[in-house]
Amino acid sequence: MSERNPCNPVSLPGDEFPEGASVLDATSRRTLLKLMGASLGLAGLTACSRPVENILPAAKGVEDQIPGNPLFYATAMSLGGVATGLLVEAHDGRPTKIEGNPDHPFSRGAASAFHQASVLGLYDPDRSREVMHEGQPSAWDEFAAFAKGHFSAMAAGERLRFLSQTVNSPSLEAVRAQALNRFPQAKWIEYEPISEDEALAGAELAFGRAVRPIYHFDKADAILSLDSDFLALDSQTVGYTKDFAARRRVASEKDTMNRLYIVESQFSVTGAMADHRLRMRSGDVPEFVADLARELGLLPAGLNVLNNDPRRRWLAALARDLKKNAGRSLVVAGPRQPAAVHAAAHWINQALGNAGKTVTYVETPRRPQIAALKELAAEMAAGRVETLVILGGNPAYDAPADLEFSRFVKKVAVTIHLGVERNETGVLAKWHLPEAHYLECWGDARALDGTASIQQPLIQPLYGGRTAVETLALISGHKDQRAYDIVRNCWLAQWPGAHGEKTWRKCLHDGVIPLTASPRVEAAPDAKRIAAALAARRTATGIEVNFYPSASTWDGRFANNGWLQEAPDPMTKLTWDNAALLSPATARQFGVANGEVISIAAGGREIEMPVWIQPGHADQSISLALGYGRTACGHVGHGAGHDTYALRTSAAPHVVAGASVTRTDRTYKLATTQEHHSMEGRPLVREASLDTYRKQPAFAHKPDEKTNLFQLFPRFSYDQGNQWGMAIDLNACIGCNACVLACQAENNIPIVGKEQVMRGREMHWIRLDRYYGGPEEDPRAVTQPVACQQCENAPCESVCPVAATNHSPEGLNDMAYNRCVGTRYCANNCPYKVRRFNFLDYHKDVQEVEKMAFNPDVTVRMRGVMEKCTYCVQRIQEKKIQAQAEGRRALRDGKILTACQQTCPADAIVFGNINDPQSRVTQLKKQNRDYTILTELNTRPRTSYLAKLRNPNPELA
Amino acid sequence: MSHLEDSILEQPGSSAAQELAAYGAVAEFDSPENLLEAIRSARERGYSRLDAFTPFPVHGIDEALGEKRSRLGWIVLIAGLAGAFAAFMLIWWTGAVDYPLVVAGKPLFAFEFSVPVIFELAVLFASFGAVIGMFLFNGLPRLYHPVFQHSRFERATDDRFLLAIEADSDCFDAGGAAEVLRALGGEHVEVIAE
Amino acid sequence: MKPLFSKSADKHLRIVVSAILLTVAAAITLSAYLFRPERADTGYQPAQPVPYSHKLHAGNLGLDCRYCHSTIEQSAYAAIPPTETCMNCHTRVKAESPQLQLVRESYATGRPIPWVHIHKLPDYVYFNHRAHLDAGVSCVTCHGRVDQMAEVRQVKPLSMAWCLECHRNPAPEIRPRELITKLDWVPDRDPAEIGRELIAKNHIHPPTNCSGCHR
Amino acid sequence: MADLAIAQELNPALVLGKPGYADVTRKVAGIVEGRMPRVWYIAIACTGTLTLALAAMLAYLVTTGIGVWGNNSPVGWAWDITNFVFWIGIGHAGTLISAILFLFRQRWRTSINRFAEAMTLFAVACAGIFPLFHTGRPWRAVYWLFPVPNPALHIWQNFRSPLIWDVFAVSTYATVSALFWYTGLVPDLATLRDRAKTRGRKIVLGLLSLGWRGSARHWRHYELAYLLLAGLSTPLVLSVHTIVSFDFAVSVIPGWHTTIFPPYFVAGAIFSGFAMVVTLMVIARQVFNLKQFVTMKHLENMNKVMLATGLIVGFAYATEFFIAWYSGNRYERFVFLNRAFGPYWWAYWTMVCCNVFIPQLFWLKRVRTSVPAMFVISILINVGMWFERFVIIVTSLSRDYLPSSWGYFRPTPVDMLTLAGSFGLFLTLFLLFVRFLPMISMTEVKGMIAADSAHSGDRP
Repeated sequence: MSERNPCNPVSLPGDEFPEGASVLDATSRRTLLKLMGASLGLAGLTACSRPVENILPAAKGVEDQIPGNPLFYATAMSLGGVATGLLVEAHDGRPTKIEGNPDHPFSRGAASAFHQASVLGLYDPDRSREVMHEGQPSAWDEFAAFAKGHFSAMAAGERLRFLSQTVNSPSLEAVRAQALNRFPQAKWIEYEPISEDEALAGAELAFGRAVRPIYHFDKADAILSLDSDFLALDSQTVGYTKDFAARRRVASEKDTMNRLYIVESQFSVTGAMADHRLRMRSGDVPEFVADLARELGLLPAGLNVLNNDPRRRWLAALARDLKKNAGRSLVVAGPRQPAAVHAAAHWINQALGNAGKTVTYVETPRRPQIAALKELAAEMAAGRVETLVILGGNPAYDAPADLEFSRFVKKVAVTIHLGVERNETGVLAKWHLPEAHYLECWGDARALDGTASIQQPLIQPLYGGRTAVETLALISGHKDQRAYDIVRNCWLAQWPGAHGEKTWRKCLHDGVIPLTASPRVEAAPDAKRIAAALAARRTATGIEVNFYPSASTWDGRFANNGWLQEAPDPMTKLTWDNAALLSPATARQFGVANGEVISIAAGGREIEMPVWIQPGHADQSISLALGYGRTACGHVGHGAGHDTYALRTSAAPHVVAGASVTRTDRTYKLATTQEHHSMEGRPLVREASLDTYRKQPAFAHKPDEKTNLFQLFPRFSYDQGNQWGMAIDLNACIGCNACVLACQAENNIPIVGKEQVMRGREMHWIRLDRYYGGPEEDPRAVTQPVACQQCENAPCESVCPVAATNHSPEGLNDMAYNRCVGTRYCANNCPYKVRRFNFLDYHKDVQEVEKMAFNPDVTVRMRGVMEKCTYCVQRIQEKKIQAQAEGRRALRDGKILTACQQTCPADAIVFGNINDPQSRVTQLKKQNRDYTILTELNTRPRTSYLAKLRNPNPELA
Repeated sequence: MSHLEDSILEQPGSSAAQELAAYGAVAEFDSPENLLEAIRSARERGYSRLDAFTPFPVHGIDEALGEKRSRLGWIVLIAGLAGAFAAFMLIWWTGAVDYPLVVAGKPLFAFEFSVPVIFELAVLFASFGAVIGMFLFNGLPRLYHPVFQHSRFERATDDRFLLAIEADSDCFDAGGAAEVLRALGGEHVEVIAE
Repeated sequence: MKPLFSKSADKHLRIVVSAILLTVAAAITLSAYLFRPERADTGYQPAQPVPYSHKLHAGNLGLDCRYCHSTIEQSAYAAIPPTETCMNCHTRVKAESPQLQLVRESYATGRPIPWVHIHKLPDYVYFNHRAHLDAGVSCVTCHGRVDQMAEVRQVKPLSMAWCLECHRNPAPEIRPRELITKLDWVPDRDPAEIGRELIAKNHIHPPTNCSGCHR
Repeated sequence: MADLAIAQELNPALVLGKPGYADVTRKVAGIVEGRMPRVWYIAIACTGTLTLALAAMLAYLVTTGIGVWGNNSPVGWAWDITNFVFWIGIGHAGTLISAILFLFRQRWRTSINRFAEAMTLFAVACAGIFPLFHTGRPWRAVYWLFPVPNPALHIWQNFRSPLIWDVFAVSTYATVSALFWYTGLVPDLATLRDRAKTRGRKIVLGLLSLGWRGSARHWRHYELAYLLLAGLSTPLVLSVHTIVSFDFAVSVIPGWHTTIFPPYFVAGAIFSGFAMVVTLMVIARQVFNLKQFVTMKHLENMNKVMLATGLIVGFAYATEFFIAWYSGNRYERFVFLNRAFGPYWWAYWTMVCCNVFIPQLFWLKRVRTSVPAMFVISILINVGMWFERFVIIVTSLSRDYLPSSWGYFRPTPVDMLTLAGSFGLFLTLFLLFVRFLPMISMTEVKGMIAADSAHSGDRP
């Protein structure tokens, strides 16, 4: 964020640039070279006759823009109605890289995999490119004309309905109010498949009002997660991970760390981090909570389901631990759990005195969505809806199956769909309008606690898309109102007077609007109601099916994003697919193995899914990821995975009980990036309990491990100047894919597709090795990020016949793609297997517009050459040149951040100069948990790991 | 050359002109033993320049002809050393002088990793030395040679053994030489022109 | 038997063989000479859409390089100036000149002028103007006396070997920062000596490892 | 030639029925001068087709990428390098027979050495294809792998890399074998020249034989040159497979990083080389009726060599396991257990059966001297030796240090056609050889006959 700039080049009022001029201008320089360079280099005609190549400077210079130097703009991206503040890097007017905004309370510099990948979404060639009217290409003006006639004719709009995704934009709220003013009878429905309905209901039940809990994991010593994957899929932002990881970081054996208990059915990322994990069908969790309440004395000890159950001991210990840490403990309920569980969680937090300390509450405007959508569906079915305006979202695909949305939508005379892609809903709509991507348009958005940010665009809409705000304005009769003015006026209204403009610019610059967080509210739970609700629950028997968002496609909206599709699921390591996750025991029960297709029936509906056996999954339970099997999402996501919405009903949107499973004789190929899941007793991830660590602080080092091994030749000395190194804290790393995606975006890493992944040819420079330990039925899981270890005695270097890979004086293992002839000997001889080979021309199918996503500072590798992690050498060089220019010889520690380090929500990766005793990396490497893998090979890696710790409850140890 | 043969038959002791122009007298023998026998006696008779043409190397013929051991060995040795030196220079200069690059923390030049290439180039050069040297010593390639004129030369690469008393031997005269060869049991005796 | 070849055959053979060897040797030396970087890569002098003369502007009028190529000190790229820059003067000077027709059009329409790229490096090479100027490498080192060229042509090979020469022995090419755009500068003493002093003073260590230029 | 020098006990089994010099010429040269039997045309039609398939596959490979093969990460080398090592191995028998047996005065080499040398050349030619085409950018590798001065790039090879050693070793070996072969060929070419009927044939052979006239002075240098070449080729042939084995031995990969490799590889090479000689020899012997010169004695000796080298190879397998266990290195232990019982167990046991168990049959004289038996066994041995290379390369790579990166290699049809095609090329060259060049060294056989007769006194 060295140069953030308040004023935005492409937001200058009026269109001086013809549509897409900014695009042409942007592609002109490096990208053009890239395209030519690639082909030239391939043909190897460097010295022969030169093709004439033009340079196209902008006719008019753009203010503050120095060609070749990136600019950074603060903006925000919303996911499930929750915004995260971002900082976007733009090269010559094209956004290329997303970073977290350090000033944003729920980012603090970090960004998730979804955020990282969103930049590719911007350039998706399959995005909606034009207004469609009844399947025919049309134009905005035609729609405007239609809208004018259609809506002005409308009186109070009692047959007009608006359906939008969760609204978290103040300006949209304002315009909505305006619209509902114009059409007082109209109704506005919000729907997203991944909603917080149950949580809201739970709050309603507990407090009698809609409040949202804000957790403060940094203050919690003992945490109980009730089926909540709050570190990954159940949090739409990264703030919680930051807080949680802060309490996992341990400087020495004297330090303390938090303790995490989790009760869950599917083995989640959070589950992998837990110190104690109890696998249990999601449907049994309410019982568990009831018992916990009893154990804590909140409920009269009466009938106790877990009474004579091995889990009894676990429960008791947990209860004591929570009590012991009263005020410093925290109970978190997951979104798939029913209201009662949420209410109980509030109750327990209250009882333990956590409320106001580890958890606070804020007002939320949210209302249960599924109920509202059900109502709308009914009206549509009854033909009481004449005009349906769908602002974003894809109900035809992701609405509960029993509502038969796509059937009833045909009964609506006029459907208008605004969407970034012409998806399943778009093709059904009378009018489809291209929506602007969040990087293309002005807007504003609220974070989890209500903090608002301005969402500023980095580029002109590539396909002339418009925002919900603009469309709504157009509908309610204000033609040509530009989002920029709407948003700006909406905020300036709140800052009257002269300083309004100043505040506006400051907010643009900072990316957060101060004092916009929703006020805290004190709320007391109603014990009686909660107790009653808990008592009312009865555990359903039989097989249960539970639905969870996909780590790649979320609810399906990212299905066409190749980066995310190819990012292996953090736990299953599956790419390009979802599967029916079963525990080994359950798989045995049905007699099925990985890849065999089963048919799952529940509530009169049936789908067929391939099986994937997930060690540690609850028995008698099946987990299905949502967001696959899209039919109208573009060429990348088309046909990836199976649609699980077909099984999801408004009655049981999260957990379906009493499902039945039958085998089919079909099998289905699943592509995974990791075929072996045990460490085979090799000391790769070194792990110990906090106690062990205290007893033997050097546990990470086996006594026989020599770090100074004999070598034939005198050791090459690397004691001059900068010496780059990295330390990765396995205790903080949660194994989300943020670093993988960040690396992909920063280093122009291609996607290879499912078939190539099955052949084992994925190209990720950094991978997350996930190992299971312990019993197959109920294992522990650990993740280890592995990228090039930048060995000082690099085995890859000595075997390269053409010296294409060799060492820099700063200890980097350089890789000169243009020298590589592709013998693959280096990859064979790399003990860490971090080198990646371009077996085919993986950039062949990259379309022009996608090329705009390329980072111009990194060569696009051609077929037949080897590549690997470079410690982001382009960033190192850039900062060194800057420092030299600014007359500073020594680089300040932390000035250079590698892409993976910068985005890591857990701050697990630290890079820096190991020659500087003060640098953070040196400090970490000094710790007694620090170790390198395969030390005995005398490769002397520059990347080292800090051993993993668990903090089990002594009672259960 | 048939007319030549006739001339011999006509007038034993042919003219000086022919002798000057002659390569020598060539006779055919049917076995290595007879060939060796003939060589020995021919030399006893004082003919110093003899040569034999045989389908395979006849054992003991060098001694009989009084040839010294071939000096080819020296050529090969020198070539081999040259190869080794070239390899050493190549590795040392490219790696340690012209573009020093740190590779796997190993030294810029070390004998250890130079051995294979040094050895291979030594063998390569030495082999070329052996083959090229051999052909040069033998004055090959030589497409034309007088002895090819012998009417039955083709048998010399098949199953017969030719003996030539060359014109530049002491006390050579075509007629005499031919006579001697006949006397030694040689058949198809011919005096062959240069 | 009748000899296969005539007496003269060997003479002919020798002639033929030596002729072949000679031609091969000649071919190699010739191509090596013809395609040596100094020759093969230099001398590229395409016609530009607008007959802009550096000789006139930088030479006679003495405009500083940085007036147009304004980014060289802040950016890796020496940006070709936007049409705007030309029009700063040419709205008044030669405002009607037919030669400037294209410039005026571009300014009016906003459509860029298609200048032809001359000093082109392969795509995998990351040359950074800022870093070099900063170290005191003058424009003239790589671009030659542009101020004397009516039509710009490439005068240096810009090959890797050529870059390395300087990266290994930068002293002769290093000059005081303030003189980098003074193409006609003639040092009063041995330039290498000046270079060495500056190198020591400003800690200039040009990289010779791969990632110095290839990323 | 030199082995004439020692008038050792004549073994009549080396040449049958006391042929005269002329008989030798007539028989051997006759093959080249006469028409080829029908089967020859059928054979070359097939092998020619395979050769075209090879060309097609390589073209496809170069234009599309290594991805058309099954290679993956972690298995960066698979059939490509397996085939390379396999063919190089085959290429060892020739030089071995010509050089080492020559130095050891093994007279039985005489009538098979030309044959074996030719085979060496063709095998090396096949081997040479793979190191070039297994690279991702052969159009660069073709000259970047050699120290050709490049004024624009100004960067050199890395002489620490065994692959560069390979480049030098293999190209040297190819060159020296060719010289050796041609040198031996010159006198026979002269014989053919002098028997030639047509003018064109005369001219061509005349040029090829460089005007050889069998002068005593020539033979003097010639024999020494031949001796020296034999002396040079002997360490060379040992060095080549040693260096090939360095490709693996010098790496850090368990199952590769092994000091036993050089002797183990050389033994294996001789093993497979002899097997290939026998396979082809028994056919040629049958088709061209050479029983007179290639006697059972020759074949039996070769089978004995196979038995011996087979035992060495078997011993090497055992030693590997022992050392893996004895080293106490967990990765070493794993890799060998994985070979025998891991996903590639079938490859491993194929190798063991073909290379260790089956050759034991050669202990029996009946098997050793049965043409059909040795034909089958020799083929099986080459199957086994191909699998040996496959096992070493693929199983070691597929499961090395980090279990997360383990993978399984599956060949593609392109892999298979490429291998088949390389056999096509090999056999095509071979068929052309028997068609155009004397497959038995006439000079040497005559020399031997002379020596025999000198001993027994009766005239041929």
